[in-house]
Amino acid sequence: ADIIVVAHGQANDPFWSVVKNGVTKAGEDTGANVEFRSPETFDMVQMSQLIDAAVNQEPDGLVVSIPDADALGPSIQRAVEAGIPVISMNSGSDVAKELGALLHVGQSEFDAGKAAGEKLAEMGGTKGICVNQEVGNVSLDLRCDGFAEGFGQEVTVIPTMNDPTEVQSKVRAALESDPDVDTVLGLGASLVGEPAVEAVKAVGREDVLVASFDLSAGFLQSVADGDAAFAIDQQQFLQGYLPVVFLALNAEYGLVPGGDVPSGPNLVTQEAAAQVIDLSAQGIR
Amino acid sequence: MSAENLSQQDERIRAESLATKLMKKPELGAIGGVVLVTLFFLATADSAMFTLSGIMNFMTPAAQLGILGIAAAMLMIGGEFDLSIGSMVAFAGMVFGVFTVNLGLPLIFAIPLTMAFAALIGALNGAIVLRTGLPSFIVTLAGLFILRGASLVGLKLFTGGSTQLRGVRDAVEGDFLAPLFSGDAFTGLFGWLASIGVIDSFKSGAPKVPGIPVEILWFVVIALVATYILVRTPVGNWVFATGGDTNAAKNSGVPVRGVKISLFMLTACAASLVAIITVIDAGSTDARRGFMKEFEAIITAVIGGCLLTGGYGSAIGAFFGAIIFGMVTIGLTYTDFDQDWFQIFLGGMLLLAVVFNNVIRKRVTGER
Amino acid sequence: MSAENLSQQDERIRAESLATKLMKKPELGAIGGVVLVTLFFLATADSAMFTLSGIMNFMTPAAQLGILGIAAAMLMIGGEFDLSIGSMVAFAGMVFGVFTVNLGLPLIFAIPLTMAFAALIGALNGAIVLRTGLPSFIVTLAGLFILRGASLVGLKLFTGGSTQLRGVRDAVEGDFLAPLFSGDAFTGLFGWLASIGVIDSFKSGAPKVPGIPVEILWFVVIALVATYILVRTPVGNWVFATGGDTNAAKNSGVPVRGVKISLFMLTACAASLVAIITVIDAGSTDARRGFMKEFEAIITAVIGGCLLTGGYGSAIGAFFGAIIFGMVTIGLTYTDFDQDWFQIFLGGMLLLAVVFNNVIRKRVTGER
Amino acid sequence: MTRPIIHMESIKKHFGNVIALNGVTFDVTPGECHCLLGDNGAGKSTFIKTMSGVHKPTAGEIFFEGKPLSFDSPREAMEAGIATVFQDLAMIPLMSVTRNFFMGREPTKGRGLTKRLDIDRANEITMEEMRKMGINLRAPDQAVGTLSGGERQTVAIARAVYFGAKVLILDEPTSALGVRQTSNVLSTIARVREQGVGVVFISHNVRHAMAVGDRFTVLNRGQTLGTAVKGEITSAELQDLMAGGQELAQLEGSLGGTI
Amino acid sequence: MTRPIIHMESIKKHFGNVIALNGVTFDVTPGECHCLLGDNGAGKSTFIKTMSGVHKPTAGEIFFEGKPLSFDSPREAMEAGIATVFQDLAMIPLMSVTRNFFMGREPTKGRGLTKRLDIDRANEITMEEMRKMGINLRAPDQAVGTLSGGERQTVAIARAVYFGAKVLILDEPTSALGVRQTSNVLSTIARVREQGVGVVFISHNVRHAMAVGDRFTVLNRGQTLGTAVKGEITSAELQDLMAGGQELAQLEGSLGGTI
Ligand SMILES: Nc1ncnc2c1ncn2[C@@H]1O[C@H](COP(=O)(O)OP(=O)(O)OP(=O)(O)O)[C@@H](O)[C@H]1O
Ligand SMILES: Nc1ncnc2c1ncn2[C@@H]1O[C@H](COP(=O)(O)OP(=O)(O)OP(=O)(O)O)[C@@H](O)[C@H]1O
Ligand SMILES: [Mg+2]
Ligand SMILES: [Mg+2]
Repeated sequence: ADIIVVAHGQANDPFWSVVKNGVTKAGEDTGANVEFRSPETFDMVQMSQLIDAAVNQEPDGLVVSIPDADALGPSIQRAVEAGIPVISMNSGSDVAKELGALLHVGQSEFDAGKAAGEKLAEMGGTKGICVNQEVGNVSLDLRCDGFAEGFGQEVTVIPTMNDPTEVQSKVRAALESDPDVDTVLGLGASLVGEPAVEAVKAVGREDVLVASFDLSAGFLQSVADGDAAFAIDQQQFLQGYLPVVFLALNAEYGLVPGGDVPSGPNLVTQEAAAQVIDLSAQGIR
Repeated sequence: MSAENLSQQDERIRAESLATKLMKKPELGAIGGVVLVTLFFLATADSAMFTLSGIMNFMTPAAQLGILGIAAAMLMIGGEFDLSIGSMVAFAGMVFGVFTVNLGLPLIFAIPLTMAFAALIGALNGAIVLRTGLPSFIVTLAGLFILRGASLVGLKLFTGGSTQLRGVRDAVEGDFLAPLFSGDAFTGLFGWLASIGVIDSFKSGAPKVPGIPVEILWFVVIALVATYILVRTPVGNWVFATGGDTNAAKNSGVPVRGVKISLFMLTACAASLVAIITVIDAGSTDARRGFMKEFEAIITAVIGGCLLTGGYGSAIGAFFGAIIFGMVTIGLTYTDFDQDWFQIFLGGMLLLAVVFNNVIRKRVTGER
Repeated sequence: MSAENLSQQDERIRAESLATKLMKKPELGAIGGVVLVTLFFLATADSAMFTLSGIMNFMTPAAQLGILGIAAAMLMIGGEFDLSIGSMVAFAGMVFGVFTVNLGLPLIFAIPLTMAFAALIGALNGAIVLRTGLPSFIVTLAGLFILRGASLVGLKLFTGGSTQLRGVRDAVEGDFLAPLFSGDAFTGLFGWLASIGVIDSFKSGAPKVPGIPVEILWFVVIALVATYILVRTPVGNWVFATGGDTNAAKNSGVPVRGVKISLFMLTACAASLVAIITVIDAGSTDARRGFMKEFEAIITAVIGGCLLTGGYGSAIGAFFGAIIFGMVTIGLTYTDFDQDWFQIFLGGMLLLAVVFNNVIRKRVTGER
Repeated sequence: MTRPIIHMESIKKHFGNVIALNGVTFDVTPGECHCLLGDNGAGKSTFIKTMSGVHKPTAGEIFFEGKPLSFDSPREAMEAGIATVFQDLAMIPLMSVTRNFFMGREPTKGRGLTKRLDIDRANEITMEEMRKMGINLRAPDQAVGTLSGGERQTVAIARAVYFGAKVLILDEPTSALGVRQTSNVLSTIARVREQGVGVVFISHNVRHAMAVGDRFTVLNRGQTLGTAVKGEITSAELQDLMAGGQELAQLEGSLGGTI
Repeated sequence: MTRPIIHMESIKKHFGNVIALNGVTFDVTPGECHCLLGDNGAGKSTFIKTMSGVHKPTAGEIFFEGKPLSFDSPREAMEAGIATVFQDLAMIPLMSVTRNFFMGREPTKGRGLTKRLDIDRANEITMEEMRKMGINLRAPDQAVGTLSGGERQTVAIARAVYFGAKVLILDEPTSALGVRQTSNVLSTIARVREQGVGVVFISHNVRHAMAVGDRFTVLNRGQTLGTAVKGEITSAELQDLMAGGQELAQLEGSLGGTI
């Protein structure tokens, strides 16, 4: 079977590279011919064109992430009209059915942020910052919004560029200029989580809670060592793996699960961290 | 005056083949690259790529990029850069979204107002460049950040906190101007062609290609108009002169200030045209629209033969440059290459296409 | 020759104040901007920004950017661009990581090998530019994509699937060269200063600022060396000549090919120096390191007064340009402004700083 | 004497701390050729640039046809009827000869939206005007950057003459020209002068100046040394003045007085 | 006659479809000044550019001191002892006079890592050499772009003379110079020639050519019209040849034969 995956995150993004690894693994396991495609930046216009390109090749199944239902809707509907089974993953759980997708595998970004916020508030956080390395990327913005809602206290979004040194300096600046800040949530483990831990160390404030979305071996090590609170894992390997398997089975036997599959959120805390470090280093978690 | 009236034919000119004459034109320099890239994909890509729907599929992004690229090429010929056009796509998209969704204006007002807004900002860019004498690179770089930030702030303000503004498609539904800026043209024709089986259709009977996406028409028309202006009007001459040597142009009586400001307004308007088309098509806009497009527009112009130093280039070159870029970025999805290799491939193809142009041109014109 | 021996003092020269003489130097052009930005933050930012630790905090990213910016400035003076340095940071980081972690080489081999690798690619860039006669913009743009893609492919290959290669810190731990490329310098001095209370310390007694991050020292040293080379050596003269007018320089006997290739090698080496420092500091490297840094490096050089057309600029200018850029990006976090306004602010401050430089310079030198 | 077209009064021009002109007075009347002479660096080019709107004088007044006036741009000066051949020629190397020739004043045909460059007529005029000056161009679409030094200079002169209206300013127009082209340019000057145009002619060649000049003003180190009328001054005297009163190097072959 | 330093045999040079040189033969011996004359666009500059390594000839042979040779770059020609003043001067407007003067051949002091530009000596030499040519520079660090046309040309000449070794090629060196500077340049040519340097001198001024030339070669439309030795030819004949045998325009003031 030919299965094409179109995602909004790039192959060199640590999070999405794990999704891609899941896709590849599923291809190997099922014998399906899978392709992973993504635009070069968070670009909904280009992504819709990639979906169109996929539809033109008339694959046996199409997997898409849907961060912007308005922009991607027509292309997805075109796929459905063309008789291609579509499964959505990662984002878009609320619109998947409407657009004609068979089911959704993933986690709502907003809910994940909310779960993290609730946990951090419970751990004693009173004033938080949400470090966003790609402001305007709707799925990242939703994480911060969810965090603000779940946290229930004051939350400031700190926009940064894509550079760990700069992230570290900015987190330091935020902590130094406002001593009340006691909670840091990063939206990416290696790019934000790790430098944030360094920044907290540099200002000498052991009381600051650091949590981060997604996993990286370095950040998990910090969690295991007690330098960071937890990592929010949506087991994105599943988001790549399951839809491909489902579609492969669908192509072969016409099988399809009855409902959405929530892949997360799953908070990785100190106890669990050590076990997943190795898997993370291999790009599986 | 000497009484002689030498034969027009100079003995110091060798005969020149038609191929040479054509290749000397910068307009045609980029064609070699298009041919090379096409051949490459014919050999490696899924045959779906060169079906009608496949062609429309890669021409659509090429067209959107090309509209920016042609404007950027004209500005570059005039000796300046505009790094703010990518952000302008987001900003104009936001403004347009607010006009249509929040204020509920019909397109006949929303579009000219958006354009006017953009042109104003373009003129401001130009005025700052001229007034301060700073390089436009740095002035429009500030514009890049400011407009991107303003889009974010504006979107949050008008949507009540989100960075995405939705509902544009509904808002413009049924507007008599909408078909000019969204969807496909010649749908009737294509439906008929499908019904008689000339073009492919889905199982449902709908044609696979419902029509020509309007941006492709805009792209072609803009390329033709820009070429006409550059090659056949006094203004075109002024653009070349201004970019070739601002001082010499000014001393020869070219109104360089006017030329530069108009060009900045032009790029801003091109950006807002792309914004309007993509926003209506997508039905939504967000704060990252047009990210890095300024860069891609410049790439397009350079692939098409424009000199970064100004004074040389063509709109048709940028036209082919955009097609090369669009074909390479979308083409990979039709091949079996792993996505991880995408960037290596993109870089390699760009370089190959440009080197190829160059080799062909030198071979044909006999330059050393 | 005429017997006259006119008084050296020409009656057609007016006296010139020291300020004028200084401001005429491009080296000092960017100082005005630094002063302006400093004043702005003194007025608006939390006082923590200008404590010792606050200064180190914004100087660290400024230093990393500045190392690239100075190299980019030299290349720009020589008339070329290198858009591949950002990707080169990722690529050299990957190569360095593989040498230290996978192959377990000590730094004394790993660093020169990484540099040699980078220099080779730089030389290749230069050779392609010279050989094909294409603009370096387009050649190194291909490099940007190719190196970025190669980092991804390489990282996945060497880590078995992850985009992050870790364990570098452990691998270089205890290496005698490590203190040169990571951590802080003068820690003893700072510890002593803290113990006598000259600088702040934590409750634990450790100084708040353990020392000067090594990248800042590299930054200062490179700025000085680059300035010396540009201003005081024949090679510097060749760089200016090559960028000012390649043809005239070649006709005057300047080895322009050698100059250009060396400059491309230099930018590649600067990128790999930054890669080595950041990789050891972070202990890991990933496929997105250095993203957009080529762009920021060019911005830095232009803020510092380099002309995009080549032949004019300075290393000290890029030095101050990097400090302005670092201060502005980090500074806003110290203020009470809404962070959504970050980009608007960044753009506005950049523009203001550069305009201010310009106004000051014109006022002082009396240019029209 | 008729009323001067342009009268420049005590013009000063400073560049930063360099004083290029320190009070120069000069005028040109219709139908005369007024030669501006002087040593290298005397300020001749700077002076005519203030006349043609390129520089704004630091001090001093300009009267155009009796009215005080200051040109804000070369375009304004051109529209007032001043055509200039600058020493650096003001040409764009990458553009074709025709496009340079008509730069800023392109001939058009059609009207409204179809108004466009009349490229055929432009080519024809260019070839014709160049031929009048003694240069047979190979093709009007050759890039100016590939022309020889003299061919390039001829384009600039032909352009100024073609568009010249009231005043024609020529800054060392014959410096790179061959004998035939030089004699054409000089006779062209004589011709337009007869048509009532005022000509300002800068040259280092005393013979050329004497051949067509009616009045001679000599600049030295940014100041006027004085103005002489034709017939009141000999070649040798003029040459002495131009050299700034300093003796000339001795040459074995000897140049017989005038260089 | 002594053996020529450079002998160029049947040189052809094409630019795309333009034939600039169509078989030119030329040589220069030590201690002579060989003038290259001809109409605008005859190919003089192109010819000397093939001599100084800028262009590679399309066909033809170059012998340097008897050995067949082809320079791959101007630097090689320079190292072989050929110094050239190009018609476009080959100077960088944004750089200072001194830096232009020594471009590519900078004087240094110190050794090893402390080897650096000897900027003081360079400044001194520049000022001194310029003064010898009759130009008193205001300051050696003035940008060349702000010099007057003649000042700029003088820098190029002074540079070539200062570094000149075996052959000195001057392409219309005096075109923008004042009378004093011209006489200095001509006497400089006479001086270096006496020192055994071979000089190639291009000029449109018959008087200048006659004053210093030993032999005269005239080019016309890319071909040699012939070579004459001093004394065998009169000014008027030479001028006729230079004009390509076409009659000159008539001037009311008349130029008395030679322009
Ligand atoms: N932009 C400038 N900045 C500084 N000095 C300048 C500038 N322009 C001209 N000068 C100086 O002003 C003086 C006069 O220059 P100008 O070009 O007017 O001389 P000129 O009489 O035309 O000489 P030539 O006969 O050599 O062309 C020169 O010494 C020159 O160095
Ligand atoms: N790069 C080039 N491409 C095309 N044609 C060229 C090029 N360079 C020179 N030519 C042509 O070759 C001919 C000879 O030019 P060259 O510069 O050698 O003339 P010249 O004898 O030096 O004339 P002048 O006395 O005016 O300086 C000219 O007609 C010119 O147009
Ligand atoms: Mg002058
Ligand atoms: Mg010549």
